[in-house]
Amino acid sequence: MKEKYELRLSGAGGQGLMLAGLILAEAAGVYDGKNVVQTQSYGPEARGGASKSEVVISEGEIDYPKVVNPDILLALTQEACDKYYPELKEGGTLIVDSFYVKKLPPYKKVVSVPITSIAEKEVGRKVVANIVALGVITEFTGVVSREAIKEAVLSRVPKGTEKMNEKALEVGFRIGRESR
Amino acid sequence: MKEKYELRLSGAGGQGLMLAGLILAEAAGVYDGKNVVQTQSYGPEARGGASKSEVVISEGEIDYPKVVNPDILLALTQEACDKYYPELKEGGTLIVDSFYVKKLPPYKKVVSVPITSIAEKEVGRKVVANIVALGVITEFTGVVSREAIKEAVLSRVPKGTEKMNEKALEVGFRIGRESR
Amino acid sequence: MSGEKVKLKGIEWKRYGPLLLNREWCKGCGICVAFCPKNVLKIGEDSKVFVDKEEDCTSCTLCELRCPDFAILVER
Amino acid sequence: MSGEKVKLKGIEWKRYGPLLLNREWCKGCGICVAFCPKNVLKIGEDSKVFVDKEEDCTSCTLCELRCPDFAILVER
Amino acid sequence: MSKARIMSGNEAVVEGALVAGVRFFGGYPITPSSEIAEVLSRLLPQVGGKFIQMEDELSSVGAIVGASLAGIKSMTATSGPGFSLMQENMGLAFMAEVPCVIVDVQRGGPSTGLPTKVSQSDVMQVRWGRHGDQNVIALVPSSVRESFDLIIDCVNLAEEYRMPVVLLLDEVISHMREKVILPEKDEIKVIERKKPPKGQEKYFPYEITEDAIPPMANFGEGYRYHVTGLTHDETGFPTSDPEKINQVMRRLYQKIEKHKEEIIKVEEKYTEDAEIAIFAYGSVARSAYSAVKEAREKGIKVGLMRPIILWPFPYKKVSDLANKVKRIIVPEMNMGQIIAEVKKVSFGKVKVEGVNRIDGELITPSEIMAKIEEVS
Amino acid sequence: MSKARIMSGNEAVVEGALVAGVRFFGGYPITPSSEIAEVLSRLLPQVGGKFIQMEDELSSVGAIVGASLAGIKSMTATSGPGFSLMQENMGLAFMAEVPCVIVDVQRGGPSTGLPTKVSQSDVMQVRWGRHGDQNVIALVPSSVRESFDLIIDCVNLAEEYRMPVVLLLDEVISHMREKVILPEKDEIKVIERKKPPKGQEKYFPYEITEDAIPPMANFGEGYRYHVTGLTHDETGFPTSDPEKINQVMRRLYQKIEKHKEEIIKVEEKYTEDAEIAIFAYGSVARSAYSAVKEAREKGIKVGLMRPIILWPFPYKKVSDLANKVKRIIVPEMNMGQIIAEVKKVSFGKVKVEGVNRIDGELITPSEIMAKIEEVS
Amino acid sequence: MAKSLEYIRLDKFPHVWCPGCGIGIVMGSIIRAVDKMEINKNDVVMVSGIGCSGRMPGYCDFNTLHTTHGRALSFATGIKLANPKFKVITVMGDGDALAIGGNHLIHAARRNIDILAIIINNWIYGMTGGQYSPTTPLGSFATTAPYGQVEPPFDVLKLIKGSGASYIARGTVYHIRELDKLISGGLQKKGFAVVEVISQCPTSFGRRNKMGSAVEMMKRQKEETVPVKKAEKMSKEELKGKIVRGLFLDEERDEYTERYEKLIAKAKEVHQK
Amino acid sequence: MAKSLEYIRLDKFPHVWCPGCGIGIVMGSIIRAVDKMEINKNDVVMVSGIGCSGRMPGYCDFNTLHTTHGRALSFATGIKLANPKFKVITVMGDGDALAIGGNHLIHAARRNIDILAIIINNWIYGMTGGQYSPTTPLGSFATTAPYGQVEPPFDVLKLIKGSGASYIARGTVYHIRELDKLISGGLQKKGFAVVEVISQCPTSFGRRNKMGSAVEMMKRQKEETVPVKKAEKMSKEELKGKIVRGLFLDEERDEYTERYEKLIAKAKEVHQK
Ligand SMILES: Cc1ncc(C[n+]2csc(CCOP(=O)(O)OP(=O)(O)O)c2C)c(N)n1
Ligand SMILES: Cc1ncc(C[n+]2csc(CCOP(=O)(O)OP(=O)(O)O)c2C)c(N)n1
Ligand code: SF4
Ligand code: SF4
Ligand code: SF4
Ligand code: SF4
Ligand code: SF4
Ligand code: SF4
Ligand SMILES: [Mg+2]
Ligand SMILES: [Mg+2]
Repeated sequence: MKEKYELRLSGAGGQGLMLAGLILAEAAGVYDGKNVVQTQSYGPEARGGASKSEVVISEGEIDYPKVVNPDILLALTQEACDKYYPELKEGGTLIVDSFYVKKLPPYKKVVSVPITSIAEKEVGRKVVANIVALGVITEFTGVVSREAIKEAVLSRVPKGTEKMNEKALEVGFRIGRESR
Repeated sequence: MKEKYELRLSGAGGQGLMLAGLILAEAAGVYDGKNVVQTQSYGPEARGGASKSEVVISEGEIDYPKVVNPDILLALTQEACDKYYPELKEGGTLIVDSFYVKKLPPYKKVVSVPITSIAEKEVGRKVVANIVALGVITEFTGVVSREAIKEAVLSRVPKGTEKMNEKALEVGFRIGRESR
Repeated sequence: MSGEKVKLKGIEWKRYGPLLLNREWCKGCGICVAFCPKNVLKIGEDSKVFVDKEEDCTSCTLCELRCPDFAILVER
Repeated sequence: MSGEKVKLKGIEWKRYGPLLLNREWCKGCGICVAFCPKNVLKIGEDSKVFVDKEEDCTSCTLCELRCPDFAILVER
Repeated sequence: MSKARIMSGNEAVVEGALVAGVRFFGGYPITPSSEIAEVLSRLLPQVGGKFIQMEDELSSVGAIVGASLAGIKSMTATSGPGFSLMQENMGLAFMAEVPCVIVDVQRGGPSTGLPTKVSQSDVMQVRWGRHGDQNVIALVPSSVRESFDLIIDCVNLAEEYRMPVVLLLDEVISHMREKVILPEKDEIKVIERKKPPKGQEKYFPYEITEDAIPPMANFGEGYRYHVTGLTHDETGFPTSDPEKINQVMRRLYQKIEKHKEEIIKVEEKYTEDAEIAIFAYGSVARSAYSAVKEAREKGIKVGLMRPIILWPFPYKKVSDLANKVKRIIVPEMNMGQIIAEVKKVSFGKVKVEGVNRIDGELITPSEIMAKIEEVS
Repeated sequence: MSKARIMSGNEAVVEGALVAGVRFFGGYPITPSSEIAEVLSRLLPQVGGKFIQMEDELSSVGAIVGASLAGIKSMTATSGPGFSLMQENMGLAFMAEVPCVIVDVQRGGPSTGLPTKVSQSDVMQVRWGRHGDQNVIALVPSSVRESFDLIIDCVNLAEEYRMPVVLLLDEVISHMREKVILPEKDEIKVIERKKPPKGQEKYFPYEITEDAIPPMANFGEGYRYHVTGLTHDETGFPTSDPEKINQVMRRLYQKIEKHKEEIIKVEEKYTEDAEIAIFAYGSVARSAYSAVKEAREKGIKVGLMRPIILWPFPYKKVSDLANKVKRIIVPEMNMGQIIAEVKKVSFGKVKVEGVNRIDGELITPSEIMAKIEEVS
Repeated sequence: MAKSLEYIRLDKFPHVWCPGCGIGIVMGSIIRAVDKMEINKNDVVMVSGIGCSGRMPGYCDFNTLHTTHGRALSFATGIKLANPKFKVITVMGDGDALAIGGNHLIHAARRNIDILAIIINNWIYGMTGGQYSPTTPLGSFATTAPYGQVEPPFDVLKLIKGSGASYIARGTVYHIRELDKLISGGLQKKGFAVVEVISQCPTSFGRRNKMGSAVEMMKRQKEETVPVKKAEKMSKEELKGKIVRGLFLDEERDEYTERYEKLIAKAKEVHQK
Repeated sequence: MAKSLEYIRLDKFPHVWCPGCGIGIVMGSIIRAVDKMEINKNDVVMVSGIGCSGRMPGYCDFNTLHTTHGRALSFATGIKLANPKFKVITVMGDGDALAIGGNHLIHAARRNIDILAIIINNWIYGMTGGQYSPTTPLGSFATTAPYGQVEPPFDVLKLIKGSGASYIARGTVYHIRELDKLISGGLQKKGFAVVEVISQCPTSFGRRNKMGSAVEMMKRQKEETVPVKKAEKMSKEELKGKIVRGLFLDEERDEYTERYEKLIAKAKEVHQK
């Protein structure tokens, strides 16, 4: 694994990207023992959903906390994909939810999976799309370990929803594997 | 006459010293055509009577506006006399209201006249003591002309009280002359 | 001529009987749907309003009055 | 023993029957004088309160209660 | 011909404001500024103007900004505690570029401090009292007559540069009565805000103009524009586009940077051959001038530089001065605020020393004289 | 052993405040500080502390000063607009010498500005935002962990010096989540206010002590003293005697002057042999450090000086730095505020240049790198 | 009724408010009131403070002013007094009007200055993400009331009644025709007029208090309010948990700027003498 | 009754107030109320803002705090909430409490926090020399109302009633025994208690309005007020120009710091789980 990974999770407010970013950070920082910084952007004042959450994972110190050119870009909406794709690092990985992202950029390293519809079909709830996405990222990129992401998910999701989220993660792992 | 005169009118709040200072300034500045600056001190915030009013009269420019060592000190109360007498310029003139100031400092150039009681007796109102005092100062020191002080008094006192104040001034002139 | 495009003040609307919809502005809150006395409106797959039973509309304007997004106009 | 000096809390007062005056504190507003039901008090030449008719005082304490300067105490 | 009058600094402010066209005052009383409000409450309605005593200082600035947007020249007056409360809405006036004048009559601080006594301890607050970056204009008179002149300048500058402008009085100048002869109306230049031509199709209230000062339409004149304290683009509508913000915000700053040299104003006395210079403002400049004259009589070559406009600060002029003289003395009635600005541009050139008082008393000529003798 | 946690700067402030003994929070929500209030509203009552959302920022400071006088360590948190409103009561806290902590999370200004974006444009306001002279203490963390450490320092300094102390966060640090391992409680030093011995006959709350910090009794402990924002003597009662005012006011100023060297704190990296120095604080220091490392890799001798305590300003250290290096670069997210302080003591020695952004975005390492390459 | 579009800054649409937020409904109602009175748009000034509701002026084609948090009425007072020809409307949130801005509200009411003040009461600080406001009901949850609110809320209309004002009303966005009448009445009133509008904030209040969607929240407005006429006939018991809506006060009182015009006349007279 | 002296900082006497000023009379009444309740002086905190009335704490031998103009109640709120054992009394002028400080007053009332708030209403800004205040009667003169006041005054008690509070009363310094009862009742009340005291300011108000001496002004207090009981039986006509005095409200409501203690108990419970 590289010394440093920069990830950007993007989409619309309400898709749970902030939580996903936090879980990813926790997985890398607390459970995998790496250094990690997570940032996000906000709308006017604090209200409304942020549109992106960024995570930098590194073996060494992390100074500048923001992501300029992500190694991994997750785009859950077409708008996010169009907006952020140009900033993807050369050779970086683009992961899109094909349920929302219909127009793919002309790029080789795209992982296009119908994350939201899979979440709905296989787990029964659209809202766990963010967790499915975490599974995909983990499995496909290896930025965090499977154990770490699982622990992080379980410790952050609301009590009573652990089962469902674990399932979502597993589904994500599977698709991630399949898309490799 | 000297080039520059510094006067301090002191006493208690309510004795009309602010008005007296203003009239003196107007007499010297507007009617006698000299340069003049008038300052005063206030109690806590603006309320209540100030305890001193200072006037600097000069043929030339007046820079520093305050009075450090007055040429002429008017003291209408014992407290004011005790407090300010030590600052009197050498050779300066101390004018006290003997109605209130019983303990005189050991000093030659003291003009001690019962200003307040004369005001009451001869003009019929204690409140014009300040105008009587102006008369005394004018006549005794010549810092302003008689005509100037008269015009200034008449233009500043409330309508309807001109007669009374003119009389007070005249009384002041007389005592001033007598004390010379 | 359901769904006919109409320009109003430079903005594009679609006409359904007395109703004009601006689906660009609609945020799919469902208020118009819930409080239409005649159940004329529905929320579509894309989470935006559409006119389901144009013919039932009485032009009461309640949907216009309550739409927070100015996305419905009712012609009378 | 009218006018006898009394020390209370280190402050000097003068006693007139039931009344204790602190003329240092009195500002001569005349409130006590005006509202004493028995006309016991007066304002002196020096514009401060004095006890004029000590014997008429009923110790009603109204003067103490209304003096803004805490310059009168009434002993009961 | 105008005749001589005896007038206080506060009264002179009132007279000047009226001449400059101020027709709205919203304020909250506070010593030592209250006379400004009091006299205006009497005089404004006589000329059809409006006076309102607001519920506090925050709303006072709100009211004058509102009045100004409605097209009426407006002002308020306060002292330290009130000035502290005005900072937030002053920031809005900067951001929204609304002309208005704030008079701060300085008294002893911090906090309630010394309400009836003099100080000069708000001079840095004027510059930095608000969150966010702003470039400010503040004028500081040394006499009653100058209070009259400078309030007119304040109103003019506010209108010209579309921004709040501060008149920094101190208690001595505000309460001192001096003989003055005021100029006739026709001798006085009054500036009106630059307006967009009528009937333009589009009006951009925050346009990037050559001079960095966009024309300003008044409310009700037909251009129905939007005013906000949020970062906005040239149309006035909120934006969070970094590029646009950068443009508009830098223009806001440039407004003064660009015109600095025209704005800055200092008075110099005996500086040509001076070996010691005194840098003094407000009432202290009077004591300083007195000391200078005394020193000259004693043969000591002392000069005085007196900023009439304190902000933007005359760095260039002070720097030139520092090249000429051997010492600079900065007497001020605070713990040493402006001295730091003087030092900024005289560092390494000359020694700069302060004479400071914070006890509510005006620095005397002899205190300054003592310092002169000490260093000469 | 404490374990690693992922935590935001705002959360770290909360954790640190609780460890330092803060048991009272009075505040008014404002982005980007609101999480501090939100988390404290949950955690304070769990440890018997009190949280109150006041009606505005003016009363927030009022409430925490009151609570502190009652003997409870207290704090508030806000951002620019709220901070502007806090100035007057902050002045009272200075004057009355009441310990308390104010967290200002900086966002884009002026006015409402850019509520959710970063800036560093309140750094001069902290120093000069109030009327009257005051000497201030302000701390400026660069990481989540440091936010934890410095809020504790703030509380300690407030108690030690009997004054309000400001923690200056910026939006990036406040919202950024980082991995931290917090120290154990017994590793943390917590300072309590110095109290007068019990049963003293007389207690002078504003005594002129050797260290310039008089002991402070809490209300209710038997010394029934008077607290006022008016100038007062050592007993605490108002005075307008110039001599007494002078004594007490100068002591107030000396409190920090005297202890400056103990208070000041900077971090230096690679400055020993540096030819170019970067002076940066807060989140920008992170970008700067990144640029320094990159430059070093390219063989350019660059070093970083990072003030941890911004006020009192480390003039001496900067002056020493200016003697060593050839250039100083001051990147900051404002129009150039702290650069002026750096220039004050490096004038004539080295050229000092800024890298400035005011568009709500964090300055990037490459922007700083570009400047380094430009000047090297 | 395409007429509303004439009052909207179309290029700013769609607006920033969340799906289902009631603020847009209030905006429609205000626009219809202006339209009904046939006031020239150039003579209308709309002023707001900071908050979600504070964004309304940006969308309305009047002279518009978005001020600082809580201070809308002080700017409005300056505008109205400086030029009484303006029809001035202020739009404020509950936090804006009643927390930080409470003082300006009671003073504007006291002065009885001719301003229409709309208070959009969504029981919460919407913009900043859901902290409690001075109207948040006892026991409700907010980000700063994680154990349920313990501060009693204001009864807004009582507060205003205690301060002055000529016209006081309360409506809901659900009762939209009634709201139109109340707002239009307030706009026509010469004097200080307050209309409190109960509006849903599904994002910052509804969600945390498990109130369901915007639609559910509007249904509550229907169920939990009673018209003032009906309320008069109800017992205290019956009124428990109910909010009374309708017109509470409509009085003729001297208006402030008119009084001030008289003062000017007097001053000019004195001056001429 | 030399007992009052035990509560006074004797070395600060004579005080700064003008001859005949009513503030000193109010101070006496407060002291008697404290004495009557036998509260330990160490447990009393007296807080004021800025104004003539704001000088009172300097003369009282309690824990005393002289804050900024208008903000007394916010400091008092911090003190009381931080340590509810304190008996907190705030003393404010009409400008202090109702102009600049109006917001804190209505919010303290809303919270119903256990503080006794004394508002010394002399109809004017005394300290700053006589500018009008939000209680200055219509038509009265003030330095900033040279043509007579045109802003209607607050009815202080209505305003407070509209905000909350448990105890509301109005007295005058003339009716001193009644005032003692009202203040003592307020001090005993658990909850927010307001006593408005009508007091003369001969210097800044009386003189300008040709009301004569302090004595004359106190006579007016007698003539121009009616007790609340009597007022109930009077017609509107008869009440014109009269001020009603007495006890207006005395209610049992949950007090704020007590509610907060319950919140703490709940939070601790949650925490332990
Ligand atoms: C001086 C100041 N303090 C705090 C804020 C932060 N702030 C912005 S909006 C707001 C409250 C919003 O609530 P409300 O007024 O009810 O409006 P809503 O968003 O609910 O419509 C707050 C506290 C600010 N902008 N300015
Ligand atoms: C922020 C601020 N604004 C204004 C003042 C000036 N000021 C001091 S006291 C006062 C009003 C006094 O009136 P009131 O509150 O009625 O008290 P009174 O003197 O009549 O007892 C004012 C305006 C101040 N000290 N601080
Ligand atoms: S009410 Fe408006 S925004 Fe909501 S669903 Fe209907 S049309 Fe769309
Ligand atoms: S106009 Fe009335 S009936 Fe027609 S769709 Fe709208 S609400 Fe339904
Ligand atoms: S009431 Fe008090 S101050 Fe007034 S005259 Fe009587 S004793 Fe003196
Ligand atoms: S106690 Fe009563 S009777 Fe005696 S002097 Fe006083 S007021 Fe008069
Ligand atoms: S946060 Fe609430 S009030 Fe704000 S726009 Fe969203 S729903 Fe409306
Ligand atoms: S000015 Fe008025 S309120 Fe102030 S002390 Fe004098 S009489 Fe009392
Ligand atoms: Mg709200
Ligand atoms: Mg008063």
